[in-house]
Amino acid sequence: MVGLSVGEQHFVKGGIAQDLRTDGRKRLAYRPIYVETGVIPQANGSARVKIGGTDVIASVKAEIGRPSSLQPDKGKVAVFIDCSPTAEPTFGGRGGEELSSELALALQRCLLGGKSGAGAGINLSSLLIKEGKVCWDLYIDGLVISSDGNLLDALGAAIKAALTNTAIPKVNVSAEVADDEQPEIDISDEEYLQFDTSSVPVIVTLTKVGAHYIVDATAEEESQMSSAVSISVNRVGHICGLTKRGGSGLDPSVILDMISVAKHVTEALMSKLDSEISAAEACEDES
Amino acid sequence: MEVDREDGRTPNQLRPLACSRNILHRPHGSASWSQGDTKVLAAVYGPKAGTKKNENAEKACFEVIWKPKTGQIGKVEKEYEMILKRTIQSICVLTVNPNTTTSVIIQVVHDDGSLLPCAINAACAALVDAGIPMKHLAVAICCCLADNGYVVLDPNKLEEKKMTALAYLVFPNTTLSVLPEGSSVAEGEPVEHGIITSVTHGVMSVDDYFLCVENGRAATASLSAFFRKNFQQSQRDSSKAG
Amino acid sequence: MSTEVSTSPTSLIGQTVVPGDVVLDLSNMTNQTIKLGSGLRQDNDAISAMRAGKFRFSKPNKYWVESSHKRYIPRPEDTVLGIVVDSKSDNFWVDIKGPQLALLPVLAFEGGTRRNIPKFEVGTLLYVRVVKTNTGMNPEVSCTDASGKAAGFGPLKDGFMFETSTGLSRMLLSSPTCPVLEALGKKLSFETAFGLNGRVWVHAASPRVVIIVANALMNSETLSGTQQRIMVEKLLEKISE
Amino acid sequence: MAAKPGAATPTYSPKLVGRSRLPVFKDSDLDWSRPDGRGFHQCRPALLQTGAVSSASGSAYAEFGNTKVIVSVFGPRESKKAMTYSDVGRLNCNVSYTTFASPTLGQGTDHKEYSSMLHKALEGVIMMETFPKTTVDVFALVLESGGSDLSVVISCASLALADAGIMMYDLITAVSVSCIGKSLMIDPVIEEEGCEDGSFMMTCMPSRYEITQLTVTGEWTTPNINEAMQLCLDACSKLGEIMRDCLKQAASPSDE
Amino acid sequence: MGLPDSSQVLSTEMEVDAFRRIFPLRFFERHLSESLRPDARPLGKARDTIVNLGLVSTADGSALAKIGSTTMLAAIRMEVMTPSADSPDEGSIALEFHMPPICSPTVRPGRPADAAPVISKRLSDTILSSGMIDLKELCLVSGKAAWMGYLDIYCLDADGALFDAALLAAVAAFSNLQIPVVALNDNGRIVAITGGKDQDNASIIEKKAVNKEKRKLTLNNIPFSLTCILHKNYILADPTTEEETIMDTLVTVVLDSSDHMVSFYKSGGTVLASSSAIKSCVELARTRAKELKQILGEMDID
Repeated sequence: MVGLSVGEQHFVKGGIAQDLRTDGRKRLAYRPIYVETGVIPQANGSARVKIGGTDVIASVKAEIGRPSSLQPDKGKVAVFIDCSPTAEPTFGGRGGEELSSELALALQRCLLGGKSGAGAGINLSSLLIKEGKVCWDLYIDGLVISSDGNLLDALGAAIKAALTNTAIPKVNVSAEVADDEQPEIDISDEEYLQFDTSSVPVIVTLTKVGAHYIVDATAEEESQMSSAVSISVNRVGHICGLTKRGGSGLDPSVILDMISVAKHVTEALMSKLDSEISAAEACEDES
Repeated sequence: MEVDREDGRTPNQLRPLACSRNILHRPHGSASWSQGDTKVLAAVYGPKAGTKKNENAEKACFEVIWKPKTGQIGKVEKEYEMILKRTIQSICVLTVNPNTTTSVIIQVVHDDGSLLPCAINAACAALVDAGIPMKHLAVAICCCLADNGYVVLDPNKLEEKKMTALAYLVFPNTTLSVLPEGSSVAEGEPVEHGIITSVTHGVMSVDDYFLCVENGRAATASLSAFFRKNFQQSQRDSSKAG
Repeated sequence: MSTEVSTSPTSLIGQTVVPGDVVLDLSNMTNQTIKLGSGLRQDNDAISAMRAGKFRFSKPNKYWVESSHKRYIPRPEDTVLGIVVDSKSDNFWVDIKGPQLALLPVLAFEGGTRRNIPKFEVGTLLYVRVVKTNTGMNPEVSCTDASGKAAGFGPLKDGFMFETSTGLSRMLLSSPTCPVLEALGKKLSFETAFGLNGRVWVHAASPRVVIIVANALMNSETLSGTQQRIMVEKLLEKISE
Repeated sequence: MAAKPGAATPTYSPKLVGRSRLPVFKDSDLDWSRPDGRGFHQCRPALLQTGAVSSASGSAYAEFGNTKVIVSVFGPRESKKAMTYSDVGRLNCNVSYTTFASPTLGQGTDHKEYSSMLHKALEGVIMMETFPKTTVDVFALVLESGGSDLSVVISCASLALADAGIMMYDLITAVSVSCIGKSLMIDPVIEEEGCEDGSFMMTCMPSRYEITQLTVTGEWTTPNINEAMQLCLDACSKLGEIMRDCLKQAASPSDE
Repeated sequence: MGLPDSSQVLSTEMEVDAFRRIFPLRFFERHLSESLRPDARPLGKARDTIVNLGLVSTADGSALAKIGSTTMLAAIRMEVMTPSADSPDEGSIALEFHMPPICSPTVRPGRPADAAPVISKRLSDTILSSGMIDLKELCLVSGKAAWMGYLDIYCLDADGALFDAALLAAVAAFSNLQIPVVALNDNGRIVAITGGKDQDNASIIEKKAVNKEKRKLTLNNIPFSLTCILHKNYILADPTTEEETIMDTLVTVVLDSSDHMVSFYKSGGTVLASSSAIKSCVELARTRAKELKQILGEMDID
């Protein structure tokens, strides 16, 4: 992590208290966001998101699979995150594993919704090809290339962009077969289906430093945090997921306050992301 | 004889024994031991410095690794490892080399019944070969109880399957002693008649168990003599020159 | 030699014993002081063997079990060949084939002071004397004799080292000179060092001689005196052809 | 000997697992009741007991309806050799399930996700600086899973820590709420969890009135969140009282 | 061991707890010479034993056995399998003994205890060879379907005599076992008949129920076990963990209800078992078996 001297620590904290952070931002201002889609041609969809010094790539790969016996009417989605040693030398070997699984878990919570499927960013039923027999398995891989704080928000945005970029081939299933046989499938290489990503939520992390909280914290600022709350909000303003990090406790009213601030921030962030993504998509189409 | 054995042995007759020591170059001690077609190789490394966690560092520790003829090790092998380890620990002098670990590796070459006793005998020979300080030797024998109540020693695999019950018994070897006869007696019987290890399979009456113990004990004399002869031979080989 | 197992022999001296055999009964020898060597342990009045080997007695009062092993258990005053495996500010760590590494204090050299600490690379072969073997501690070795003189101890340069059993090295060190050495010594000129831990070092002007000597020594373990002489003669004949 | 075919033979349970789900609750029928007959805002009766495992430094057993959990605390004891020096203590958590914990789950396994969540819930409340260089191990075994497993494990763990005499700022209590349709139900059972639209789990320090952990999944409106939080806070403080009583009871016989 | 004299001198002025830690063996031998153990038991007496049945609602049969502090939870789940060709009308039992990290300070997560697979093997050997269960009773449709009983035993608290407690829990779990009523459906699979709730199903299946009478297993020759410690000439029944670590010679005798020997297990240990010691152990086990039989009998009232 970032090693700061006592003087620097005071400077960071003091700046936040006065609503002027070290890089000149206000407490609730984001760093510039840069989105690029289609960065990995082999994947069904991919995107790269840079927020300041944080740089992540997300890719979506779709494979034909079998629905689980517990949920025969749904496809499956798995999220994996890899923290590359290029971001932080300590991520080498097994060092990044803990952070990776923590991020993957938080993203899974935000994207997949409740057990019944309510609030899911990805409609699992739309991944079904034939009940109990064939479905799409979606593998979402996130890669952290460079880390300067706020990884969860960046990954969330990258996955949203990658899903928008995703095209899944159309599949035709042969007619009825016996109960215990696998039907034949025919994957079309011309027709593609696009995902409806309007319901994919965006994630906002509010980091508490001193008595105030900030969005889009840099690594320096994160090192001074007492706790952080990540909230994912969808287009209609419903909360789809929430996780808290950091050991210290928070007063219930503070959390409620954070939630309402987060909702406010996401509105701006959502439209910003939307325009960035469509610009990136357009850019890719041209090239 | 009342019991007919497939290979024409009498009930108390063991299969031919064979043992050769110092057969492997790398280990500090090694031996191969066979009883009929059952054959086991044992290798000893150590003592090496240090003990594992959870082990008593004030004593010498042993670890046993069982390599089956084929396949992976399962629960049976784990149980054998534990029995061998505890048996070895009870016959070795643990206070001479404190805070050391000695590894015993058992490789099954062929299993035709009485595998565990065979492995214990092989391990014992290998430990002697490595010069590990021991209180005494251990001789192991398998006793089988046939349907008609007779006890059969050192069964092969076929006999093991047919038996109602069997007992693997380990005794101390018959030793030479300059002490006057009868001086090492505890509660009316010589100390060396005590059982080091006993593992049984199948249901039998308590009296039948004692019958097994008695028959098994009788066989230890010939096994002990075989051990002694084997050591004398190799001793002759190596120390003639001196 | 191949005495039948009888339950109560009168004396086992010179015989092969196996672990557990009771070799001495102290209750019969109350007014004697005896010294017990390796392979024996005391259990009240009974002295029993804990290794297999030949039970030996040497006048006036030493008893031990003679056996040959690949592993060495250090005993004070043994001379052994060690290999340096690490060097620290106060000690060298030396492998002497025992359960633990041995410590060689950097001052344990003739006239050793803080100013003239020798430098040994890892892998250096040393001829050393075992000083202390306390249980629970690493054994300590020294490059001086009891009076503090070098007396031939120290690093062995050049030459060839090979590992044998403790029995063979004891045989080679025995007096009168072992027949195989005698026979070789008549025809060839070479230098040797035997460690009781089963390591043997041979040095000669030409590698040829080193190889001949090393082979002859390794072959001699299981041979009688006469056999050894014949073996050496045959070997030398073959080489000179 | 009677050699068994072993576990290699494939087997199946005659009980139909997949289809025995609860009928989905409609918003319209308001008169349906919860599987165990509780009110929506009523917790299951909690049975708590300390000192369940004699060989541990501290332990506790918790039974909330069908959810049965044992937590053992070992230490503070020597850290693993590979660990470097640290002037604060370490906390090591592990949650595992028995093979028969739930009717659906095949085999008992370590639950990595719960292990790390238990760790996060506890680390803020333990005074780590009181046991430098050493580790406190908190191991939980879910004997039977009957819903709200993680919150029961967390509450039980804090009780076990108190039983072990590990210094803490406060007890930790954890409560979950499920959202099905428009209704919120506290302390859900496993059937309710299976068809919930959203889940909400909160751990808090009842005396300090602070939230240490909060996880929300599914879709929630702000008023729902407010309500759930209030429900949890109330339940937490009640649970805190029960835990306090349990500890007092355990301590009182020794005073006499 | 090596310092009997110093311990003697020190013991007069040392606190009992300190003496117990520093000279554990002396501490115990002092007790043994008075024929008493530190927990106030006579040498041959086992600790208080409690058995509770049917605690796990997700299992078909379960039991909790407690011997002193040693606690075992056993649960059986019944599943259906196709029997092997050489025994078409026999079911099967798969037994697993677990030592989760909660039970003892020596077990760490990720590294299973060495003792667990060994006890597991001994338990399944004992139960299968004792003939307590007739595997033929587990048959449903000859050659087609039979029960596979998954018996899992969890050690919740390890304080010595693990095998005894585990065996007791296993036996009690079998006595608690309620085999579900099942029927053969059209696809050749066995399905459970779930009470009266599913009305539409029940009427069809009523006539086809395969195992109406076979809801419980008949248990003959129930095995009971007692572990003893041999130390010098003393025999201590039902040892605690502390006693097991200080004195290392353990003997486990398993007798069945008709007084036959199912197992005599001793692996190593410094003390050799003489014939008289074996006889005493068997005698102690006999008394213990009667005690346990009574405890189990009280349970079986339902």
